[in-house]
Order: sequence, then structure tokens, then C-alpha cells
Amino acid sequence: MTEYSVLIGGRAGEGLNRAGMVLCHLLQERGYHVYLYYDYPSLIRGGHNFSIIRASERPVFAHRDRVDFLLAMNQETVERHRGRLTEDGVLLYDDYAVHTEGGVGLPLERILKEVQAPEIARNTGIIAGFCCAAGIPMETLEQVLRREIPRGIEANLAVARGVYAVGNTLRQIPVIPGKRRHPILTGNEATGFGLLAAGLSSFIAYPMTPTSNLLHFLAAHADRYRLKVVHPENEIGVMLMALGAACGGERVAVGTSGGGFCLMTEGLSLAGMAEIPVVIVLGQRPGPSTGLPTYSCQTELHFAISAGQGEFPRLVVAPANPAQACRWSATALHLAWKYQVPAFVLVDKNMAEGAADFDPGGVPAVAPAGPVRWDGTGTYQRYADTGDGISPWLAPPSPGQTVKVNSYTHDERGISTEDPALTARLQEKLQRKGAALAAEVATMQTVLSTGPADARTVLLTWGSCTDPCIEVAGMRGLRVVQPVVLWPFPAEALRAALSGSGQVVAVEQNVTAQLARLATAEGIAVHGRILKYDGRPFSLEDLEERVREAVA
Amino acid sequence: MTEYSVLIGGRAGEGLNRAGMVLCHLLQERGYHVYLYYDYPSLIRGGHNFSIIRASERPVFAHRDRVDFLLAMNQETVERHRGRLTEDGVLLYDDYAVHTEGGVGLPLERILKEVQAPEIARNTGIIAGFCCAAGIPMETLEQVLRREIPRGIEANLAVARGVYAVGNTLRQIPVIPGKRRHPILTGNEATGFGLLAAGLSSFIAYPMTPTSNLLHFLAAHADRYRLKVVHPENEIGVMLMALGAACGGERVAVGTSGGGFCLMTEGLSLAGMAEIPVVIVLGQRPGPSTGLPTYSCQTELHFAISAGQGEFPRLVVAPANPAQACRWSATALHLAWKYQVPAFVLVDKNMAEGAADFDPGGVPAVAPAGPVRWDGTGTYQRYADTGDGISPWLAPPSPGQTVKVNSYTHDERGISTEDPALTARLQEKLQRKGAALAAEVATMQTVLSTGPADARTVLLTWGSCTDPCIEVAGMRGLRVVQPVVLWPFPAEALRAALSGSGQVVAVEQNVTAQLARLATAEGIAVHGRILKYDGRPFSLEDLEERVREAVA
Amino acid sequence: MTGTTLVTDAQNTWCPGCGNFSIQHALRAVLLEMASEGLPLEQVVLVTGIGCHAKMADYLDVNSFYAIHGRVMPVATGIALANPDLTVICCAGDGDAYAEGLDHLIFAAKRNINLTVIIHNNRVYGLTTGQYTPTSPLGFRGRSTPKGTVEKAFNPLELVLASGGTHVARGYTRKQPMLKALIREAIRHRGFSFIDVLQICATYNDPHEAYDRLAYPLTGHNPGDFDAACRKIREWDYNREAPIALGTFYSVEEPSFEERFRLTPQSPAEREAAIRSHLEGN
Amino acid sequence: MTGTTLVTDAQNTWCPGCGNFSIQHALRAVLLEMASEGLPLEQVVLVTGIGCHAKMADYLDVNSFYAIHGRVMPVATGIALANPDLTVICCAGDGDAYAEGLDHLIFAAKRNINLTVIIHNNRVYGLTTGQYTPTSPLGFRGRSTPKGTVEKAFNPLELVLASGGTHVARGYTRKQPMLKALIREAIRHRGFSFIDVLQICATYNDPHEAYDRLAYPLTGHNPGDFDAACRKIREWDYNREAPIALGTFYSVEEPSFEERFRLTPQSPAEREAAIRSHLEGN
Ligand SMILES: Cc1ncc(C[n+]2csc(CCOP(=O)(O)OP(=O)(O)O)c2C)c(N)n1
Ligand SMILES: Cc1ncc(C[n+]2csc(CCOP(=O)(O)OP(=O)(O)O)c2C)c(N)n1
Ligand code: SF4
Ligand code: SF4
Ligand SMILES: [Mg+2]
Ligand SMILES: [Mg+2]
Repeated sequence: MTEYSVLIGGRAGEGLNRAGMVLCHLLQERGYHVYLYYDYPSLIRGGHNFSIIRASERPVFAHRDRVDFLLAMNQETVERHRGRLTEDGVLLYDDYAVHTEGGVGLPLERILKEVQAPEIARNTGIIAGFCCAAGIPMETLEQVLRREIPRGIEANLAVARGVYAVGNTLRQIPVIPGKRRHPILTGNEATGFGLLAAGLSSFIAYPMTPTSNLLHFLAAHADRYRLKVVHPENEIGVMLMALGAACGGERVAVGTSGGGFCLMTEGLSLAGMAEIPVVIVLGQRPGPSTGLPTYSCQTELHFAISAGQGEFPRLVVAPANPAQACRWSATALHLAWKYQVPAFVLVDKNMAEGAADFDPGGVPAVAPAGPVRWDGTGTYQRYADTGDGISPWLAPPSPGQTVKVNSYTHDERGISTEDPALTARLQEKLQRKGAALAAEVATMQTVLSTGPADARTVLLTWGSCTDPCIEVAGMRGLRVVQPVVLWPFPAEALRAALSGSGQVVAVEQNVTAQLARLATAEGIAVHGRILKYDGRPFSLEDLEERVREAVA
Repeated sequence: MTEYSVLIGGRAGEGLNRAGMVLCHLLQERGYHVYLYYDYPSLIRGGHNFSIIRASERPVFAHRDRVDFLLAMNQETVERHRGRLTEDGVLLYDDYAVHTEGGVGLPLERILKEVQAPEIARNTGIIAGFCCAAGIPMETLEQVLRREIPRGIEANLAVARGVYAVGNTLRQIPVIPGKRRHPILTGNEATGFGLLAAGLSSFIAYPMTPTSNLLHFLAAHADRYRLKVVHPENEIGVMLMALGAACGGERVAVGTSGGGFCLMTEGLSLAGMAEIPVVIVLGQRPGPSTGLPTYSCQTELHFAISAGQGEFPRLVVAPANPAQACRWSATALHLAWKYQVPAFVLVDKNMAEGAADFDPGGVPAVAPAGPVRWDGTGTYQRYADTGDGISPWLAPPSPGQTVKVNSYTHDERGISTEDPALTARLQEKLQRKGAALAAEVATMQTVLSTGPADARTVLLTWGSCTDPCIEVAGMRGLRVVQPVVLWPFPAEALRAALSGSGQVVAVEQNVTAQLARLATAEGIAVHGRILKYDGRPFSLEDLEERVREAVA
Repeated sequence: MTGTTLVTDAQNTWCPGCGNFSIQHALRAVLLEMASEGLPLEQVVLVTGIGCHAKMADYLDVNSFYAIHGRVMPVATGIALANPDLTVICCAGDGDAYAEGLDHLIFAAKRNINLTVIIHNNRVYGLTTGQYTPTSPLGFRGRSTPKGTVEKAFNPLELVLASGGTHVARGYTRKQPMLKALIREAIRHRGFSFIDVLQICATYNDPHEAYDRLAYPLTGHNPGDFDAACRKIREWDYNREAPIALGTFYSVEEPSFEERFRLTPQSPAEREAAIRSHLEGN
Repeated sequence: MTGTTLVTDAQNTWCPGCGNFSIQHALRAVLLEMASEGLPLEQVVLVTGIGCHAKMADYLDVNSFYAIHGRVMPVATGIALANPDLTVICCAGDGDAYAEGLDHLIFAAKRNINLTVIIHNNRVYGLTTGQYTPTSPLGFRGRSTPKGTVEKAFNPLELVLASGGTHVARGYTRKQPMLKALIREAIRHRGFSFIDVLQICATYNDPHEAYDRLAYPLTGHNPGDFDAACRKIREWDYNREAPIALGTFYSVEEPSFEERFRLTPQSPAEREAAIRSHLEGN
């Protein structure tokens, strides 16, 4: 498989994320699939940021430690990452900011001065240096820059030309023919598209990494989609406003991370009791508490499943990459409304802020699905007891009818009751609805398997660990099993997917092996655990090494 | 076993709970152990309240459906509860408020008028009627009334005398000699004594049934114990104030129920990361959401174990009755401070608001235990890494030293870091501390067994279901196994306790069998489930019937 | 909504003498009146918190959202955002709106969202059996403060005014006709309307003797005059005895929040097209 | 606390030109001054929220509690309750104290608990990359409101005053000497002291041109005069341009909350005896 990795690094606040995106587009123009990992600390300026862009013949959502090109905007980048360069790797640096041996220094200071370009164009300079070195023609760069950073384009182009004037091809990145140009989306954006395709009409959120960018994305495009985007006073307000909006007829989602989600748990329980649909995009980042706000983990699985007082059905899906995020966010919204339950899209920073080229064909069709609506006969009862536990839906106003939503134990009309028999019946109704949801979910492909069906060793994983696992397993002939629906837990499907396996090794980004614990609770044996809890994603080398040890 | 059950019922707001307590004291004077179950809806006046008092030779914490005495303050009581009377049961009623056949009507209206007693003395009237009928002498009643309701005593005594003047002994309750008089405590009060014995210095809570009475109890006795009792603006404030107070040197507990606990989960995670001890008395009541505020359930086990973002150690104990509540609340506080972790005392309405005679010998000795304190050498580091993960404790002020508490991933000094190696190390430190806690807990009697060791059938239960199980199991020769520590889950001890068993039947007051799910996750087989989820406790008859079916 | 009474068959469990009866009566009367003048009753949505006051949701036969303690405002805000044509009425307790969920009240006022907020201010937690609230006077003895509180009450009207509330009033449950008029006026007001209703709690806090003595109707007051409103609002601080003005202190028209979100939803075809064009980079 | 500098070796990551530097500088200078006058520095506890401002906890070498977003006040309250002799200083952001945790700010003021609250009011969420806050002016374009906010800012000084705050001031990061004086005065004030500091955010919100033009020091003002305080506080509403007074608007002495909880803890023997006597029914 032909592939290249490029690392660009510098100080925060220099537009490095943007630069990474431009590199993605350039490499896509060469015919590659691309993946971007963006590593940054929780601060606005200064500190060390870097992106690793991996270009590959096949779609990937994982990075390598080793890189073929190292683009250093500052000294720290060279010092931290020089060791990553492959033997024939190319080091390019801003010769004003970096002093080092070997590699190619670019006279960016001089060029910027000459063409009177602003500081921020320095990034363009190093990108141009990369293009020269990789044999990417100036026309391709110009085309990408005009499309991706139209603002101040002339100065950027002038800088690029200045760099081309002094640069040479050092390591040609060949063109692979045939790939259509696709948008490059982050997991957050793909989630947004999925929700939009499922008919999202309101989005309510309080900013919190790693899902703030979902808020920013939807706010930026609110007009395009006639979307109500609201950023309230805090997460309690978010959740309760969302529940009010849902009852008023909106299809609504909220976004947050663990700390903000804590504040939503009381509202979550209300959604359970009052049977109000809502989608919660829950972005995981390392805790406990504030932890590492801009890094990643998979620690909220049990919390999402158990949060809120009392017992009520819910849906939890955990997509592995933007393509899954789009598809499953749409499914989550549809199921939330059909079953009038809260549904989680459980993502993590790696997935939410990682980017990849995205096939628009993966956006589900916009199908007008919704809850079963009241048929208009008799008197409306918000909590009418039905075979599957789903009560027909009605949003006010409806002449002559009252819709009574209630957080107390209630009768079918929605009036509070303390009667023991009605109490038991309500609990059973909720469980029946959960069973109906589980039955529908069981008809879906809730557990994805990759690799030889007869491989005895299986990596059992979830979320953003999946793609690294698939690549590593591919090298070693192992199987990978990924439950994408995590609640209702697809125990049968998982058992089926694991059938014939000898050794099951859980690969997770947490310290207590949360998926393994869930599987064990269902009597599914997990023999090994590969856990990472330093906030960083598994690199392929890293994971391969760990797998080698575990599968000895 | 000699035993009697008395039910007193009427409308809310008539001091019925108080009357139930007086009945308990009277029966204790006769030499019995007593148990009080108090059933009331969530309202202040009107509605139907009742108490069932069970007097027995042995300590009990369970009620029977059948009663020997029915004391009816109103018509509804007769109608609802008449069917409970045993064949030779005695019905006593206020003949002004009740019209019925059979039983003994007491002319309370006339007597109250004659002695010009206030309305509330009507309760005393019916109690006096009961005393007459049960052959309890007026002197005993007078003694109890003087002790328990000194306010307005003369009017009450006058009413009682009026009733004695017309009453007869109908069913003598014999005196059992030998029992010492003990205080009669609710679960909340017993919890309070346990915390006090462990050195509680502050209690912070926002009122919420079923733990409001713990707040009221500690507030009422704040002066006696030089306790700081604070009722802040909401539960978020409660939890964060508690964490601040703990860092300032207080030994602090909070009380709440599920909905309020939701709002504490973000603070809980902070306690986990910043290693701040706190005790959370979490009172379960049926949800989801507002649910049935004044009834009972066992639905917060998984929530308590998983709440809060990220992964961190915690302790969860679930006492079955006031005696256990006292002992284990003290233990929870000690362990919270020793390990600098949050600790839950997971109670439920049945336990917290149920009452029983309490042997003061059960209050643990006040032993000045605390966290390992800093030894004063070198520079203080709040998060010094140690073998068992416990960092020495220091509360400011300490000349020349800074104590840095931090919610971010931090180094040993408490300064934020984003370094991957330090991140992993911090996670491992927390896990190590959890392991040390688990090891200490494993030396305790975390799993209690009752009944013949060779019984093949075991009722596996927890919390307030335990005592009913023990009684029913006693009738049928079964074993009862109660894990009183639920996290760190005492899997080994539980396996040991269940060794030799054939059929394990979980008995729980929830709809998803939460303890059974925990046990299963540890590979412990549970064969049957007896679940109750209507908010009411198992009565003995009820449970016996269910056990008969399950253990067919 | 079984015709004209607007009352459900749920059993009423307020204590005899409770001021909640007056509020229920006044609100019901106003709604019936407004209905007879053309307000479609199905457009009314009542949102309540948790507490004695909140039972209103069970008792009134209108659309309702019996929410959770402290969260009346965000729920009501969500409803109004979803459909700005609804008449959203909030019955909240003083524990609810001034303690547990105070921030939401302030932000609802700040946004000037079109809600009618009726606070059942009995200055005590009724349903949890009598603890102090933020408007209980300094020294109040409740079950959590048996020796008396050591913090002063705040003045909720002052807070709402400082938050940007555009309609601020005070009522009293023993002044029925005025209470009706205030509720009516508040519903009519476009934007955030706030009525602090001094409500008798017959069981835990009954200062009716003092209220009867001190309350007087605001007359000759210009509700468009902010400074006058401030002065009158400050006359009584909820701690010490002072004359207690009843009426509308402040009322001005300003753009309301939900109106900025009045959007017709996209049809599936429009949405499909919008997504396609977006993904194509347009 | 390595002697005199009060600065840790943590790497400072504020943007160049950030107003947080000024606040850090001022606070540090005041503490060093007070230390030289006899304040034992180990009695100082700094509590911060989460945001750019909050990094103060890492940078200043004093006791600190780097808390969570919005919860500075209850944490600080708990610390003050535990030990009323500590000097508890709160550095909170405007997102922190005015949005996420506004209720706690109001209750801290209501209780008049002895805290010194410094709000780093850059009128934007800095650390989460530039969203509006409750003090961003009407129409502010941030990443969550790219078309501009549709709600007015509130005036935090007005709110704190309405909540019962006993010491209310405003500073500005480009007026260093005054800022120092204000912080010093606030720490000295026994009870709840509040300083809203207009802070430049060099990256997301830098209105220094307007501030420089409009700000003026309060002179000839009597901080004991409540009405005068109100007037001056209302001069600028955080939305429209108007003269911006800097200084102490209001300052009075009242009993403080934590003093009522000054208790010597019981010895084990005393506790044992108290429990025994209680259980014996005495
Ligand atoms: C989060 C949460 N905390 C506490 C409670 C318990 N609770 C129920 S009602 C109430 C207070 C009600 O007081 P108020 O709002 O004044 O209403 P009132 O009963 O006086 O009408 C409380 C604390 C709850 N339901 N939810
Ligand atoms: C509960 C919660 N919600 C959201 C966040 C994300 N968050 C971190 S800092 C911040 C805003 C900070 O704004 P401000 O308080 O004004 O501080 P500044 O960065 O401007 O100094 C937010 C929303 C969080 N940490 N916790
Ligand atoms: S407790 Fe007070 S507020 Fe509640 S119903 Fe009774 S009188 Fe009314
Ligand atoms: S983003 Fe603003 S507040 Fe934060 S460090 Fe930069 S300039 Fe300061
Ligand atoms: Mg109230
Ligand atoms: Mg800010």
C-alpha cells in the first residue's frame, strides 16, 4: 500500500490545524485518501501543536509514529519529532525559527518580507516547501489554496511562488489515479451531517471540547439549514431547553463532554420518565474532572449507560470514524424519536476532531421518519399504554386535546399517581419499550467484523480505536470485532461475531477496560487487555507492539 | 416467636408518624423489639398515611401484611386496611370519623370536648384505646407520653384517661421480661450517629426525601456536636462546598437522593481527580426523575458506581437497617478520609425512614482516625506518588508550604500537566489507591451470610430487602447472602459466601436486578430474580409467596 | 380540556387555607376569560417545577410540562423556541426559581423570552416540610435552620429588574381581583413577564396578618419609569417590615428572544438539497 | 512558596498582550505587600474556575484549588467555612461566574461570606476559543453566534448589588495601579468583596481602544451611599458605549457568614460523651 505521512508542527495560534487541512487537500489531489490527527494542548497561543497527515491508497483513520516529511515551524518541532523521520524522510523548516543540522531550511523570513505577506502566511510557505519537495506542482497548490483559504490569497500565493523559486523535488509523491475529490470532514462535521440528514431542527449546546466544533459548525450553517442553534447559560439549561423544545415539536440534539454531561444527567432521567426524545453527542476526553481537555479517551461508556436516577431505556452508539459518525448519528436521531428515548452518540476527541476524506454517498437519505403520531381518535393520552410501550406522539396545540408531560410517576393521561399497581405498570411499560428498541436494534449491523472469519485471535474494540486495530490486525491476520451499538448491548450479535475465536483481546483507551467489563457481564470471555490512558491515540507502531506482546 | 403488628392510619398532617413512634415506645416497654414502617404520599395534608408497627421477640426490620390491631383515624383507613386484620384482630376507630360494623368505636369527639384538648390529641386518644385493648396500663402510657411528647402533656393525659374510663382489654399483649429500653431510631438518625462517631464536623445538604430528615436531625443537634450544618442554594453548591470544606480540614458528609445526586456528579468526579474525601448519603426513591418521592427502591447502584466522567476509585456501602447504617456510615467516613476518595452510604426510603429500637452499643467508638498526614520533611507535594497511591494530607495554613489542589491532570505538586507519561502515571496512581482500598475492604466482613451454611438455595440481596429475606429464609431453611459493601465489589467474598449453593435467587427492589447484574459481571451465576418495583417494601407474606414460586 | 372548567379530576391535596388555591383560581379565571375573548386554549402550555405549587400541572386541564425542581425556565424557553405562537405560563416555587434554578430565571429575563412567570412565593419549601428559602426573612426558623437563618433574604424583583426583565409585578394571594388582573396583564405582555406572588403557606409560613397590614396597591406609578420602579421595588426588602406595594412595577416592550428563531422547518427535499450543495463545497 | 516571588515554575501560556498578566501582576504585588506588612502567606488560598484566567492557580505559588468551570464560589465558601482565618481569593472568569455558575455568585453575595472575588471579565470565553458570555454586548459575533447575539449583556455589578454584595468595584487591566489598590481594598474588606475587572483578551476580544477612551476613575463618590452606587453602576450597561467608571462603587460592613460557623471541633472524648448522652435521651 502506497502511503505517506507528513507531520507539521509549531506553536499554538499559528493556524496549524488549518495548515494540516490544506496538506490533506493537497494529498487528496494526488489521489490519496487522507487522515489528519491534530494534537494540541489546552491553550490559545504558544505551547506545542502538531498535525500528522497520513495519505494512503485506502481509507484510513489511524496515524503512524514514523513520518516521511517533517515540516517544522519552530525549534521545538524539530527537537520533539526529528526521531520520527524515516530513513529517507525529508525535514523542511523555517530557517528563521529553526537551527538544525540536515534538512532543508526555507528562507521564509526573507520571502515574507519581500512580498509583504502577513505572519500567518509563514504556514503557506512551509506548505509550498513541502509541495516542491514532494513534486506537487504549483498549479495544484494554487488551486487548493484558492479553494480552501480564499482570504488573503494573493499574499499567500506570492509566498508560495517565492518558495517554489528556491525549492527542489526531494521525494516525489506519485499520483494515484482514479480517486474522486471528496470533502475532508472532521468527526464533528460528519456527526453534524448525520443529524441534519435525520431532520435535526434545533441544536443546543454549551461549548466544551471536544464537541465545541460541532456547535460552531452548526451555528455557522444555521441559515443554510434553517436551524435553531442556541448556546444557553450552562449544560443544565441546555438539556432542559432541549427537552422543552422536543415537546414543542423540534428534533433536537445537544453536544457536550463528560463534565457538562454530569450536569445533564438529571434532565436525562426526566427524558427517560417523561419519554422525551433527545440526542446527546457526548465527546470523551480524559478525566476525571477537567483532566486533559484537548486529548482523548474512552471512559464514559458505563457512565452513559447508567447515568440518571431510576431505570429507563436509552440508546448508545459509538462510531469509529467520520463515515460511521454520519450514519449512526442519523440512526440515533431516528431511533430516539421513534422510541421517545434519549440516544447517545458517544464520540471521543480523536474521532471528533480527527479528519478524513468523506464520501458524500455516505450521508443517509433524508427520510421523513418520526414518532408514531396520535391518530386523532378519542381523547389524547400522552402515555397511552400500548403493546410495545410506545405512546403516540402529539405536540401542542391540538384543539380540544391536552398534552400532559410529567416527571412524576403518572397514569396514561400524564397525571401524577402514587398507586402501586400503576407504578409497576409504568416501570413495565418503560422496559417493554426498551425491549422493542433492542429488538429493532438487533435487526441492524450492530457489531462489525473485519478480517479472516477463521482467525482465532480477535481484537475486540470500539470507537476510535477501531481503525488502528483493523490496520494492525490486517498485518497479522487477526480479526477485529467492533460493537458500534453499545446499548442496548448487542450480546447475541457479539457472541455470534466472536464465535470460533480462541483469544479475545480488548483494545481500549481507558484504564478499566470498559467494553471488556460489559462483555464479561454478558458472559463473554475476554482474555487480554490492551489499554492506553495517556490521552493519545494508538499509533500503528505502538499498537502493533502491544498486540505482539498480548498475542504472544 | 411472639409478635404483634399494629397499623395506625389516617390523613396526612395528623401527626401519624409521631403516633407510630409512641406505639413503638409502648411496645418496647412491654419488652419487645419494634420496627416501624411509615407509608405516606408526597403531600402535606390530606391523602392517606399509615404506619405499621411490628413488635417481636427478636429484632426485626420487616413488616407483615396482616395486623393484630387496626387503629383507624378515618374511614379510608378502615376501608383500605380492614382486610389485613387477623381473625382475632382488633379494630379500634374514632367513632366520630368512622362508620363501620364491628370493632370498637372510641368516643374521641366527646372526650376531646370534655377535656378541651386540641385536635392533635385525637391521636393520643386512639393510642390510649389501643393500650386499653392490649392491656397496657395507663402508667406505662403516661410514662411514654411524658417522655416522648412533653408538649401539651396534660391535655393528652386527660384524653387518655377519658379513653381508659370507657375501654376494656380485648387482646392482651403479654410482657416479655428482660429487654433493656433502647432509643428508637430511624435509619437516617442511625446514619447520623455513625457519621458523628467517625468525627463528622460538617454536614451540607439540600433537602430531598428520603434524606431530608438526616439534615433535620443534624441541624437540630448541631450545637450538641459543634457541627457546621449548611443548607446551600442547590446540590451543586452542596457538593462543591463540601469539597472546599474538606480541603479546609473538615470531615464532611452530604445527603441527597437521585435527582440531587445527578447534580453532584461533576463534583464527584472532581473529588476523584483532586483526591478529596467526602461521604455521600444517597437515599434511593423510585424514579426515573421525580417518580414517587416518598416511596422506596434500589435503583441507584450502577449509577453510584459509574457516576462522574473518568475513572477513579470510590466506596459504596449499602446498609440493611439502622444498626448496619450506623456501623457502615462510620466506616465509610473513615475509609473516605484514609484513601481520600468519595464514599457512598447508599440507603433507601424504607431503611432511611423506617425505625427500630437501636442498641447504643452498636455505635462505633469515636477513634481519632484520619488520613496519613504529611510528615513535615522537605517540600509538601499534594499528590506525592507513593506505593499505595495515598498522598500525605495537609490542610492550609502550613508555614512555607503550598497546598495545590487541582482538577486538571497534574504532577505531584498539583501543577497542571499535559505530558503523556505523567498522565498515565496519574491514572495508575488512582488505580493503585483503589486497589489498596479494595485490599483493606477485603479484610472486613463485606458479605454477610445468614441461615444454614449447607442450604443449597440462597437469596442474594442487599439493602432494606435483607431483613425480610432473612425472615422468610428462616421459615424455609434457606440461606441469605447480603453484600454490604458493593464497591469495590467484593467478588471473592461473595463467591465464598455462595460456595456450595445450588440455586441463587436475587431479591431486589428494582426492575433490572442491579445486584444480579454486578454479580454476573464477576462470573457469579444468578438463577432467579424476585423483583419488586411498585415503591413498597416486601411484606413477609408477599416475599414468602414470591420465594415459594421462585424456589419451586 | 373537558370544556369550560379547566379542572382535571385529579384529587386536590393542598392544605386547607393554602394560597395555591387562590393562584389556581385566578389563573383559571384569566384563561377562561381570555378563551372567551378568542385565545385558543390548546395554545396554552403550563410549565411547573416541583413543590406544592407545581401540582397546578395536575389540577389544570391545559397542556402541561410537570418538570423538575428548579428547571421551569429552560423547559419553558425550549417550548417557546419550538413554537413562538404558544402561550407559555410558568408556575414556579420560590425554592424552585430562587434557589435551585436561580440562574435560569435570570437568563430568561436577560433574553426577554416571551414567558409569563408566576412565582408562588410562600417563602418556604412547602413540599419538603418547611425549610427556609432565599426569600425567607433573616432569622427564619425552618427545619434546616432551627436556630434561625444567618443570611438575609434577597429581593427577587430587584434581581429580575437587574437581569433585564421587561415586566415586573408583585401580587398577593389574599388580593384575588388584583392577582387576576396582574396575571392577565403579564400574559398579554410580549416578552418576559414576572409576577412574584406572596402566597400563604397555611402549614409552614403564614404571615398573612403582616401582609394584610402592610400591603397596598401601587397607584399613580408609571411602569415605564425605571428609576421609579427601582425605588418602589426597594421599599420592602423581604426582611424587615415595611409597606409592601402590590401591582406592576415595571413594564416596557423590547424585542423578544423566541421571535428571532421563528423559522419554517425545511422539507426533506430542501434539506437533502442543502446538504448536497454544502458537501459539494457551495 | 519559594520565598518572595510567589511565582511557580509552570510555563506561562497566556497569549502575548493578554490582560491576565496584569491581574496576575497586581495580585502578586498586593500579596507581597501584605506579606511584608505581616499577612502570613500560607493563609492565602486562591480558588479558580476553568478558563484562561484560571491558570493563575498554576502560576501563583500560593495555596490553591484549581476547581471546575463555574464553581469557584461554593468551593471558596467551603474553605472559608472550614477556617474563617484563611484569606480566600477567587479568580473567576466571566463565563465561569456569570454563565455556568451565576447562582453561586449571587448566593455568595447574599450570604456576605468573606471572599475576595476577582472576575477576569474579558467578555468572552477565551479558552474555548471565543464564544459570547453574559457580558458580551448585544450583537457580539462569537463562534456560537456568528451572526451576532440576540440578547443584551447584563450588568454584573447591578446583579451583585441586588444580591446583597457589601463591596462592589470595577477595575481595568490597563490601569495597573488602580487595579492593585482595588484588590488590596477588597482583600481588606471583611465580607463579600467583588471586583469586575475589565480584562483584555488579545485574541478574541480586545476593546481596549474603547475602554481607554471611556474609562474614568470614580472620584468624589461615597461608597457608603447605596443610591449613588446604583446610579454610578448603571451609567454603563455593558452594551452601548457610555462613560465607564472605575473604582469602588459600594462598600459597607455587615456580619459575615463564616463567622457564624466559627467552632472549635470536639475532641473524641467530648464527641463520645455527647453521643452517649444523646442516646440516653438527654
Ligand atoms: C434536584 C432536587 N432537589 C431537591 C428536591 C426536593 N424538593 C422537592 S420540592 C422542593 C422544594 C419546594 O419548594 P418550593 O419551590 O418553594 O415549592 P413549594 O412546595 O413551597 O410550593 C424540594 C427541595 C427535588 N425534587 N429535586
Ligand atoms: C461543565 C463545563 N462546561 C464547559 C466547559 C468548557 N469550558 C472550559 S473554560 C470555558 C469558558 C471559559 O470562559 P471564561 O470563564 O470567561 O474564562 P476565560 O477563558 O475567558 O478566562 C468553558 C466553557 C467546562 N470545562 N466545564
Ligand atoms: S404545605 Fe403550605 S404550600 Fe404546601 S399545600 Fe400546605 S399550605 Fe400549601
Ligand atoms: S485567549 Fe484571550 S484571555 Fe485567553 S490567554 Fe489569550 S488573550 Fe488571554
Ligand atoms: Mg415555596
Ligand atoms: Mg472570559
